[in-house]
Amino acid sequence: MEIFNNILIYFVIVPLLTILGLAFCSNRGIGAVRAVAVAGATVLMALAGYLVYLFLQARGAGDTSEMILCSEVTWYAPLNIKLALGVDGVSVVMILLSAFIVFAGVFASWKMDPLPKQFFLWFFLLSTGVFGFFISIDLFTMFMFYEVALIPMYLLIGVWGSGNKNYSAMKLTLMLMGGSAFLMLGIIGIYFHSSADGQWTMNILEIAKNDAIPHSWQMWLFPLTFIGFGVLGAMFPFHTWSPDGHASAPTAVSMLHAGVLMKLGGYGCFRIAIYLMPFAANELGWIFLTLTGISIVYGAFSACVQTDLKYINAYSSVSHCGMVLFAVLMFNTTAMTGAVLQMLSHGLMTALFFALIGMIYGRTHTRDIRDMGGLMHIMPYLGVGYVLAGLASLGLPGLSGFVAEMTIFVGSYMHTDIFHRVLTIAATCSIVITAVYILRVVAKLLFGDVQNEHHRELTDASWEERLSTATLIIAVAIIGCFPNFFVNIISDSFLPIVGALENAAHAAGVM
Amino acid sequence: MESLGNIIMYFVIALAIIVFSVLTVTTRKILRSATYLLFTLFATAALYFQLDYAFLGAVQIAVYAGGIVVLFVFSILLTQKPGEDAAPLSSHRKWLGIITAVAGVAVCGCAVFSYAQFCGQLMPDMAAPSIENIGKFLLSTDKLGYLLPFEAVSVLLLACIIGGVVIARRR
Amino acid sequence: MNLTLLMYLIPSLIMFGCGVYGFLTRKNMIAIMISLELMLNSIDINFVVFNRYLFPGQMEGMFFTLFAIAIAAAETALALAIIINVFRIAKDVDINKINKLKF
Amino acid sequence: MPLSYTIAVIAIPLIMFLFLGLSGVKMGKKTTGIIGVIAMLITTILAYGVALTYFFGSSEGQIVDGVRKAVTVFNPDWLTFSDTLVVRMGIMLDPIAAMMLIVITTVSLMVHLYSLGYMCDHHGNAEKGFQRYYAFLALFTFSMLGLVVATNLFQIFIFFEMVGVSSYLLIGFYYTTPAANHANKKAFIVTRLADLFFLIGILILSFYTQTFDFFSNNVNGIIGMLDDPQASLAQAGTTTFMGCSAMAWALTFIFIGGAGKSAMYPLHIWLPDAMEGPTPVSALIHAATMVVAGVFLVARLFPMYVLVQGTMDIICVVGAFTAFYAAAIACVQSDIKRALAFSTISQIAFMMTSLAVSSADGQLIEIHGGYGLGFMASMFHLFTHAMFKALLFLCAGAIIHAVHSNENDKMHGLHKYMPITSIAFLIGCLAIAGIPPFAGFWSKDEILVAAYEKGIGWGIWMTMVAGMTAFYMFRIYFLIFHWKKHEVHTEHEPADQPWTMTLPLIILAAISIVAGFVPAAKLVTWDGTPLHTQLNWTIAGTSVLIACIGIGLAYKMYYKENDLPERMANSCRGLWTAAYKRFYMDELYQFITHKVIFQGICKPIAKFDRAIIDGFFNMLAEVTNRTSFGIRKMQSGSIQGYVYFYLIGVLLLAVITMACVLL
Repeated sequence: MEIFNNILIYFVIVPLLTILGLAFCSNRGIGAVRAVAVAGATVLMALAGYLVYLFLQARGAGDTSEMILCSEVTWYAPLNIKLALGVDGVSVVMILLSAFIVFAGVFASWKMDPLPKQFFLWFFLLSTGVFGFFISIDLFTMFMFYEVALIPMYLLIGVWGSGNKNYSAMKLTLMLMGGSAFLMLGIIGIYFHSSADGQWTMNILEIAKNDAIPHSWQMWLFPLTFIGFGVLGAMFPFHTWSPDGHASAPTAVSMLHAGVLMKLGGYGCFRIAIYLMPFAANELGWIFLTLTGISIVYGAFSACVQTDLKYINAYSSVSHCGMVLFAVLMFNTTAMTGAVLQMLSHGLMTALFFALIGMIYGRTHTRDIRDMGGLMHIMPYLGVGYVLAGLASLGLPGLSGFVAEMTIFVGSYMHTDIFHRVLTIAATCSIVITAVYILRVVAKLLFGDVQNEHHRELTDASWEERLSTATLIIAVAIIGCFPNFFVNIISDSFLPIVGALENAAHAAGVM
Repeated sequence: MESLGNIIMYFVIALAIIVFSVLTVTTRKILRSATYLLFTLFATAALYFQLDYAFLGAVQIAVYAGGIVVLFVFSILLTQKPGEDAAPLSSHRKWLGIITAVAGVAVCGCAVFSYAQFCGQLMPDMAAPSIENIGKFLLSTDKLGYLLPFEAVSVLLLACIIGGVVIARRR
Repeated sequence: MNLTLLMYLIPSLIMFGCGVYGFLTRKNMIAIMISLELMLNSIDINFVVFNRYLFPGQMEGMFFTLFAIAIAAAETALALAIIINVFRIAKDVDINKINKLKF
Repeated sequence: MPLSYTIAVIAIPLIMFLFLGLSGVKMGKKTTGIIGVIAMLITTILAYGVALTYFFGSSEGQIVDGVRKAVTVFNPDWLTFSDTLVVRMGIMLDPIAAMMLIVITTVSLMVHLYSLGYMCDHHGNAEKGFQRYYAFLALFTFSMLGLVVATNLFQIFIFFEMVGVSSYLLIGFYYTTPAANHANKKAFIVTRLADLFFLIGILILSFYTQTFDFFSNNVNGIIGMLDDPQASLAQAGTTTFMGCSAMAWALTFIFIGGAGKSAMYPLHIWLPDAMEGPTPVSALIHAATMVVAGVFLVARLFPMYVLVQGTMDIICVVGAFTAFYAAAIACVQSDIKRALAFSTISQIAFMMTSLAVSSADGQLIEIHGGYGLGFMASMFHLFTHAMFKALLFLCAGAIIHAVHSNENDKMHGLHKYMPITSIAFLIGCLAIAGIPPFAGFWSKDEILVAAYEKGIGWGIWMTMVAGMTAFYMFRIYFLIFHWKKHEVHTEHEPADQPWTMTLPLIILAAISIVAGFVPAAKLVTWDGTPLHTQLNWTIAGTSVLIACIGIGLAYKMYYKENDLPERMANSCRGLWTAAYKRFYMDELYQFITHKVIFQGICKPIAKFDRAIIDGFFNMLAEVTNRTSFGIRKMQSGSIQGYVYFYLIGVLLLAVITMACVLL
């Protein structure tokens, strides 16, 4: 088949093959399971790297088409559903991010117990969904992969989680499913207005080109899709699954979920909600902008008083992911580029955070910062990693957080409307609050005296933990030090979207 | 103007239907209930005869009175210890039943009486359908032929036989 | 005095009401089946009566009743088989006590 | 030496940071220290070479029409925001950058060397974390150098953050002690708050200018734009928001950013606490270099500030007040490092004020036939102050290392035991007090001249603060080295420290003596035009006189043990306590952060989140659950129950139908 000549399809095939391989592993020994999982993750990483190379080559060769590596296979002809693949710069970096996190996640769950084989099986199914989502440009396929990514979550948290895991798993799944219910309505609505001549299509590019969704319908479909993805992007007030879900999830799942799955929300928001319904986006953007503005400050304030490490991080994610959606709603290339950078940055550093928290928790068996202290003494490697993650989170130049936040702030402030600019200034306040809660944790957890004498005997990170965290730290530093490499990949991808928005605004102005 | 015999006959049948129906559902002995049902069915058969549907009346007696009631009696004897009465009904259950039934009857009666004009029409004359005709219709495939339902019922009965055997079989 | 359509409908109506009452109030499953038979029977009467009064030359109502009787017989036989089977397992035919599969 | 060597000046510390940070643990402690010192020495030599080349060389178009121009050595793009807004990471040399190169590398080298001795115990064993210490020192040096050579506002912001983090890491070097733990947090958060304003200022400014660069090759930079009336900056001057022009807002915000780093009132509270770090760090970061970043920032944007007189007035008032306020507190502190910290605040405020008094009515004031004397004086003071304040701190470090305490009452009478330190400290005190011919005299005199030109009130005020400076410095000096006979508290007698620590003292003392003769007026001016200064003996004489009065008073009160200080303190106990408690600013902040923000905002928000938002979703689930359980009863499995529902439904339908048909 022709589609197998497209490298993109292998992002779905490789995880599936890994699952197949895992299925043949023996239930007893963990060695084979690890080998297969590492092999799968490494191949994905290599593929992602190759994809970046291909992308740069295509762009370098003057290929300015919106999506590259496009190919499609008809899946269900009566409804014109296709397995349509294609990537632009944003998808490429998101795939790269996912590959990194899957790689780090495999090592972070090296000693997974019980049922390691089943764990990795679901884990790779989750990654299948994530990769599938980023490579598709067909609404139906996207939605399908989105669901594929959601469902394993329930089992991963429910079986391998900790604490109040049944409640959390249920809550997370139900709220995200609620979001996808909105989303499905939105997608169906879009489908039935996808073309003026009745040749309905699910292909995003075609829908955008047709630009046939009536304005009155856009006003309904835009909120539906935006909220649908916004739930996953932890937009206030739909964020409450995030603290509980992350707190209960096992390490690698937290990593993948906060690192990648939440990014599906932001990605979907601009790729579907804004791109396809620019008119409504212009009209209704301010409502969601206010909500996301609240998310940013609200999440940061909430994080200040939490005592559970994972809760702190989850609320911090609310704040940071709020920033993603906030920037996306600013409708200019700079801010949107910032949003993608923030996705990358937040994905990596939250994954790093969760990995470290998992490793600390695995040693101390508590996540309450009041019961810990002076860990820097005992486990210097993890301590330094945590400080680095913290500094990345509060925006130290040279690490990824700074680049992303600054691009967002500068981009947002470039908006000509005074309301947007005032909101931007309000959002910038979060950088101080972020500093407060990050430093509070670092001071309490790592510095100071050892609170619990038993902790003195704990060991520092093992080699696979070092590998897992080092991968992420290096990635964070690379983005922080050489941002222009990523900016160049990303920013052109927003030209069609911003163009659509401007056309819509222009048309509305004319009418 | 009907013949007086017919009218008397009607009243006897109607009275029997009403009385035995009521008794069927009110008696506390289940076997008596079955017996009253049998009388009700006989009265119904009589009604069919009076309406000139002799064949139907015969089927009613044969199948219903002869078959079904016997089945009932058998199963009652199988499941019931002799001399055991049903417990008296709790009053709210009874009244609820009565109210619902009466309400149903009242609504239907209301409907019937509101079309009193229509319902007041007399019985037209009719030649009693001959057995030959019935047989022809039942086995014909023409317009108004009933072969297909007939065969469907045959299959149903077969299924019923098999089902009955399977269900009732002692495992 | 004439035998009008109405006069045939009234006994059938009352019979149906009795069936409803019985169906709703009895606890014995066989008694419930008996009530069911009453209701079926009253419907049969209606078919026949309407056929006789409105379409005297045709036989649809009669045939319908004929089939109804056949189906009723089949249904009763099957139901009774089930009841007996249930009785064998649960040692009871009280409909309120056969609730092992509830929830 | 080619100016492009500046790259090496910046790169070497960065490489040292990475090298020492990553592989330092594998090496011996002393080895890392020595490597660090050698690398810093090379950096210093290169920096001197570059700076001297810049100041005295004439190649590469440095001097145009007798004006020394800024030279952009290299300027690659680092982060592209949009077509016009690009953050570049470059190196630009102009007089103040070149001067800062010298200051930073000199002090840093001294501190590197000094730390070899200071970070060891009395047996010469290096402390735990020695490698980390040197790595952080290198990181800080890199960040600070990057800051001063920045080609654009955003680069300054980036390195502002970097120096903030280095400072955080170094203050918290003794991370197990709670005080250090609190102090670094506080320092970071307060400066971060200020940086927030800085960022907002940048956003506002760049919105109008569409560039971050100061001077740019193709388009006009922020500063280069000033000459061009058509430039969009002019729009920023006319666009008003709440009665002030956008440019005024932006510049005020940027000043607040600088004020946070430079510890201007009311954002000064972090600096005294920052003294919890190792003393050499205080000398490097919290006395000589990082804290003047704010002054540097204002100086960098000086041509813009001149245009906005309102902002200049704010800076002037804040600076003058802070100078006095910090001096007043410094007079009563008992902790030697805290006293020096307040002294630092006061001196930096001097620099700020000096910058701000350069202009009136949106025009630079003409003095001695030149413009911008205040600017020059400020930078000159920055230079001299860095030298003698580093000296003072390093002396304090030597003393602390000898007696193991920061408190005055553990010291007293050390002159006999530590003569070299004593003399070095005395030189530092004379320099800061402004006694000729020590360094402080020359720079402070220029500041006072500028202040008097702005207005007689400013001049008198600043002269008074200068007098206080002399008083509190000599108070410290006398209390430490004289007052009464030293009581030995530790197992050793205090003595002068090893050569690694003494040598920097001697070098810095020498610099403090001669630094005043550096021809700053010729070299460090706001537009590169040399200034012609002459000593105004009226003002200089007055200030020396006042300083001498201050010294005399201190001598009277603190040279020999007596009860005069006690009596004076008792006579105005309330004021004394208030000053000792730093006028309760810390308590105020404590109240605002803990009671208002933590208890008043964060806790309620967290509760709101759990109770209302999460509660709402849980309520949805709960209602669904309960409803399901409720209607489960209807699905009873009882046929008769179903029939009831069915019948009721049928009857209702029938009744409705009949009602419709019949009525």
